[in-house]
Amino acid sequence: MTRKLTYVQAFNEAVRQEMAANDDVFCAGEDIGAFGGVFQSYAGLQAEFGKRRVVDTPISEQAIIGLGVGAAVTGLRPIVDIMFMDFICVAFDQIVNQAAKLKYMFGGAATIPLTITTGGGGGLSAAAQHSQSLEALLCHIPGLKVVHPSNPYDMKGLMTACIRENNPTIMIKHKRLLGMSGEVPEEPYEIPLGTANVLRVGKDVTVIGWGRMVNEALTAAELLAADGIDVEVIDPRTLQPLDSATIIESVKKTNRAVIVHEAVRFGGLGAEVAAQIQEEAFDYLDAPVGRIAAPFSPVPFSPVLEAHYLPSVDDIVAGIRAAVARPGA
Amino acid sequence: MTRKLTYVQAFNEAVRQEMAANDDVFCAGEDIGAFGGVFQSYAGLQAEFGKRRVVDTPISEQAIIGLGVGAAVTGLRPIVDIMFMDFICVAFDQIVNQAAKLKYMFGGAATIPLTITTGGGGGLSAAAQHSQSLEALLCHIPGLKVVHPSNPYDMKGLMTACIRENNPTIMIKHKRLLGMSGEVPEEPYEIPLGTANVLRVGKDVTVIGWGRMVNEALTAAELLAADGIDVEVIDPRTLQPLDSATIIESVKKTNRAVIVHEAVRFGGLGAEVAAQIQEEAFDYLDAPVGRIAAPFSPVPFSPVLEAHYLPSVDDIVAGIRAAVARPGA
Amino acid sequence: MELSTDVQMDLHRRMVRIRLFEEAAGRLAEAAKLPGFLHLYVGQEAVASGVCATLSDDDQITSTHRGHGHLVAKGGQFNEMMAELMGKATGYCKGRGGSMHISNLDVGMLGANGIVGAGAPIAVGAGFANKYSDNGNVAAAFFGDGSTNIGAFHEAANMACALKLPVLFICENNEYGEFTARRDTMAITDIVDRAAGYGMPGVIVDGMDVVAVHEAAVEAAARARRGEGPSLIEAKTYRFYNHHGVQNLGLKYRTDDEVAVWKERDPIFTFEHRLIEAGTASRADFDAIWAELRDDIETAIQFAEDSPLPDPAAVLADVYTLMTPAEGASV
Amino acid sequence: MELSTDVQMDLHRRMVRIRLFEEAAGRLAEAAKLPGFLHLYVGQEAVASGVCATLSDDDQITSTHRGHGHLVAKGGQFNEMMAELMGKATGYCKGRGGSMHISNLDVGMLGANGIVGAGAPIAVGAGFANKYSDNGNVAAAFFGDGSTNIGAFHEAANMACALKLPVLFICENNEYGEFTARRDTMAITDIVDRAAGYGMPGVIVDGMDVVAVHEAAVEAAARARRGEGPSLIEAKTYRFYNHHGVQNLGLKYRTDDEVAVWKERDPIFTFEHRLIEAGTASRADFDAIWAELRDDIETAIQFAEDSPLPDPAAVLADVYTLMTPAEGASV
Ligand SMILES: Cc1ncc(C[n+]2csc(CCOP(=O)(O)OP(=O)(O)O)c2C)c(N)n1
Ligand SMILES: Cc1ncc(C[n+]2csc(CCOP(=O)(O)OP(=O)(O)O)c2C)c(N)n1
Ligand SMILES: [Mg+2]
Ligand SMILES: [Mg+2]
Repeated sequence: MTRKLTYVQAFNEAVRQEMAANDDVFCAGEDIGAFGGVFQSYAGLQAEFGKRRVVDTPISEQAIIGLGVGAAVTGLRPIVDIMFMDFICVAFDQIVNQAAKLKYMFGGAATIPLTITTGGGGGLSAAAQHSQSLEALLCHIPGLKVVHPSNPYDMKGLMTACIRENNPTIMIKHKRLLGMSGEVPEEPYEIPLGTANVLRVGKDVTVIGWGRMVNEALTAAELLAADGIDVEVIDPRTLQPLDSATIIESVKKTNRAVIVHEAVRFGGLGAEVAAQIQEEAFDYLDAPVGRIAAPFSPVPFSPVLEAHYLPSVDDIVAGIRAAVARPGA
Repeated sequence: MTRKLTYVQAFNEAVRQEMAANDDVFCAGEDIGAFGGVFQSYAGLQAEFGKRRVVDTPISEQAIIGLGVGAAVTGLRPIVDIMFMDFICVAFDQIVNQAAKLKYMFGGAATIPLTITTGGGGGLSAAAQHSQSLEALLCHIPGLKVVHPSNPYDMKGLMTACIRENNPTIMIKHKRLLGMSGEVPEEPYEIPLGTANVLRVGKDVTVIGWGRMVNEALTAAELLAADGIDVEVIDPRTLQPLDSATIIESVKKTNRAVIVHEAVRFGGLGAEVAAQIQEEAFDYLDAPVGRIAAPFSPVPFSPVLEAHYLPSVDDIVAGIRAAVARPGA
Repeated sequence: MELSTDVQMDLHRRMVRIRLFEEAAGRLAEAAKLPGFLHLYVGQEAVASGVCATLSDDDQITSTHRGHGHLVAKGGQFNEMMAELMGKATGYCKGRGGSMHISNLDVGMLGANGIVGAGAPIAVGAGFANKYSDNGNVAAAFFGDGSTNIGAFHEAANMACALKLPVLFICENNEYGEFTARRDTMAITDIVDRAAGYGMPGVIVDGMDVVAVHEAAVEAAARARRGEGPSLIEAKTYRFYNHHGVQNLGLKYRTDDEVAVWKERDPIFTFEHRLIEAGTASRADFDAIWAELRDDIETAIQFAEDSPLPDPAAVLADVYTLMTPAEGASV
Repeated sequence: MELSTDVQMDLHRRMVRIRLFEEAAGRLAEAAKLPGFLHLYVGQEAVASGVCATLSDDDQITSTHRGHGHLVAKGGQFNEMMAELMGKATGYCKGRGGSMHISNLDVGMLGANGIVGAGAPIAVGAGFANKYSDNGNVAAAFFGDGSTNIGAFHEAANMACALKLPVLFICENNEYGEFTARRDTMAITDIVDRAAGYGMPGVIVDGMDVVAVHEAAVEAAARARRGEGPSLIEAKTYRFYNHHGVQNLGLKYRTDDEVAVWKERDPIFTFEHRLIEAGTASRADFDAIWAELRDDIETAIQFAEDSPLPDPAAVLADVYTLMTPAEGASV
């Protein structure tokens, strides 16, 4: 039986259900207890499960991740929160050199069922240190898995999968999607990590996007449909491991691809997707793989600057038009 | 007048000459004083310039970078050392959220003439936390410049340019090249940041590589020359900003491209280079842009594993052969 | 220490300027006229004022997410500050930084900071430059009680002591980090207990008493200028509004009684009372000051509202000093 | 505390096992038979031995780059350790970790660590799990004097105290970080001065006296098991060889006199002397122990040399638990 939940409520429900089902699951982070977290992701959990299982921590991101790594390697299933994605930089060693590598360095002996949750993305005039989309940094690190849902249904299914996953996963919540509402089943369910979702079937061009941007891409697709441009929209949902097969298959059908993300274009994950597409579908491509992304600058504060900085539906429409404009083979 | 210097001696000479020329230049880092740094990069400098200008610091990477940022924004030209590149993760916030963004966040008012030096790369059985090539993480951050010389001549010219540069730059020394010897002019000279170097002119395929790998690529090129395959080899030298123009121009001539780097393939800088090539030279490409890089794993300790893990001349030869094997247009 | 009337009136003026700026910012935020986050300094005015009154424009400070008060106290101008909070081109950061990154190098304010603890290492760098250049200047790092639990604070404190740098560590202990009580995040009561671990003197002062803060800062600054190294000052204080914004959103992480007790000790009104008692100034003098500064605030709001927005096309300006063509390629 | 003969002989045996393993590793390294870096523990044996003798396999420890001694003391076996140092498939880490990442979860050793300070937060996590599961176990973090200057140490110490976790912080103060003297990197003399800043008890012990270390560890562990929270133990000790490798490379960062004075206080020989004086054991007893363990080392070297190398084709194994096809795509 399903009903409408917001993106953040879906997150919260996944955590609550997994905590109810398994005492090994606990949460730790800044202000997540009585307050429920600055995004209310953890609202009500301390009231329901007590201070033993929902822990307010000091402002110590390195120790927060370390707490998760140490508790995971000794048998628990920690969910630790890094309030804003920008703050992963403060705990980067524990994420990149410890959580991601422990299992390998120990010759496989360690298992790290750790979930790191964080809020990413721009659009709130939160400026350069509270608005970044840093998924590319994490996806380049062997040992990590990275998830970034674009809607409430995916959020619950992916968060449930993260908590049940036996590797360190980073769940990126998009701050601008927290209030997004959608149908979500009551019972627990998993969306397997590494499976992309074809949100819209089309034949003219494949658009790959994630987080808030894939929703903008859907809007762009509807606009273009009016002009007879039939866009296929793919949301990888899991960014590491990336479901390349679904993407390649689609591009082999449409012969054109455009990638959309909020992170800066240079060195963004879009580069990897574009590189893989031209490697795997070279003979099928009728146009270069396009990338719609932020320019090479920190995220500006002023709304007029940020609105210009973040990819918009118009930018996506223009990018898709450019891709389909080229004469086919 | 030139004579032979090693890669690390060339680094050392650039620092010495700039320190002699400008009292605003100072160095700070772990064990760089009396000991000269674990790679001897700073050998003799404290003896020559004293403890005021060559400072041994506590083991505090965040404060080391902060020391550089604060001293740079108040008018000095700091050179701060992070012993191994893997340790940038410990200071990642100061590098990514402070050094890189201060100028922009201040509306341009700040100038940060900061040079961060570090030792990167594998091949010493130093295992997962002392062997990484993390340039892709840094190149994705607006506000930073990233340099990675492949020989003594470039080292001196690029290091001199870094010290004179008015933006935060990261100078990556490759640990396996420290003893590499080559002709280096005595007088100070600059290699402008952002200018690639065509190391070998060829007409059949363009190979782009950096650090130790571009030297391996040159060896591969000579081997293939015997089979009549004429390889053009490009060393960007500066990874951010990237001299895309030189790369694109070359590929438009050769119609084929292969990228070689030591970092893991997924999300590596090679993805960005490949993405740009197919964007800018799509109609010229006779084959997909190839990527030769490390597999998706932490760097293993055992020499047999690491030798297999790091791209080899054979891997590069095979990658180039694959690129030229495809029938042209 | 006997403070001259000028110094006392200067301390008072700095506090009133902060209070008026913050109250105005709060009103504008509630009227949805300010984008982004807003962390108000109301209640803590005595700390920034008491410290900055012993610093010149050549001395540097680093700040936090709660940075307006520090910039005002260091000599920041209302017009450019209000314009920055509104994201206008005439703001100190040309609209690129906003409240959390407000700064003005001309008065030695090296920036508010969105990363807890990140300012202290930068202050250490400024302190290093002061010692290196032997210019007699000091750098002061302002930070909250919660930020002393983060690694950057620890590294900065130790480095400043190891290198004997002219740095003042000013901890504003308002007993909360966001919505969590300090006592839940550390097993000690006084942040000053951390000073001994670095080998620097530490002193606790009443952060609601601008004179007490000032006297401690004067001593610490003199010590630093004499080349005797850093000091830690813990000012016990309180923020009157919510962690961000104005209202407490009905959150009960602080009791009304607790808030009321602290408001009783308002740093400005208690100081005015003392000065009137001492015959140093009259109610009328203060009313004139408030009126004058209120006008300045109204002028600043007008200035900010009339100011142009930044040019979106120039979003890439100011990322690098001297863009090279090659850099353009990165865009 | 009166230590039984069994306990004293156990302490001695742990120290000798470390000494012999490290001396052998040093010889092999000088014979170029060990790849990578090697950080020898010789001289500090009393610390790991004194602490680990009060821990069971269910208690956890985290270690540093200088980790062999900790693993041996915690019950690590020579064969698998020597094989790991040689990068063989039969090593504890199947040749993937080597000296700097040597570990064995079966005996609760959560890994040597190549990142200074990074072990402490992980020990805090293990301590959290112990408290969460109410299993009565404790986690001990070993770290050097130099590592107490890094942020991770600070955050870990504060978090453990704030959450009152069963964690032992064991600082091995050998007065140097690599080639730099401790006094040049901190303004304090005793690391234990940092304990008060977190609200935990701190005690200095003679790190060359295994009994002193053991008694302090027994007390701290008992306290932690009683639910009274963390403790800091600072053991004053010294490493007899170079920071890495064996020779001092003619480096003069330590005077020969200083090294000689400390070698006088060799933790093993002084302890043997005391036990003989006390009539607890005879020279012959000790000779037998050394001989027995020497044989074990020779056996281990043989085992390691005879062991197969890891299969290069399997380099991607062990990156993730349960690889999924999609993950393959990332390769
Ligand atoms: C590294 C980091 N972690 C968390 C945050 C979120 N955050 C912003 S302010 C704050 C509380 C800071 O408390 P304190 O240092 O006492 O300063 P106060 O707000 O009380 O002035 C937190 C947790 C942040 N900005 N940076
Ligand atoms: C974050 C980080 N910085 C620097 C290093 C390089 N390094 C390895 S060991 C060491 C010295 C550590 O000193 P201490 O903690 O006293 O341990 P000891 O070597 O004396 O046992 C340093 C600086 C590192 N491994 N990690
Ligand atoms: Mg506070
Ligand atoms: Mg030491």
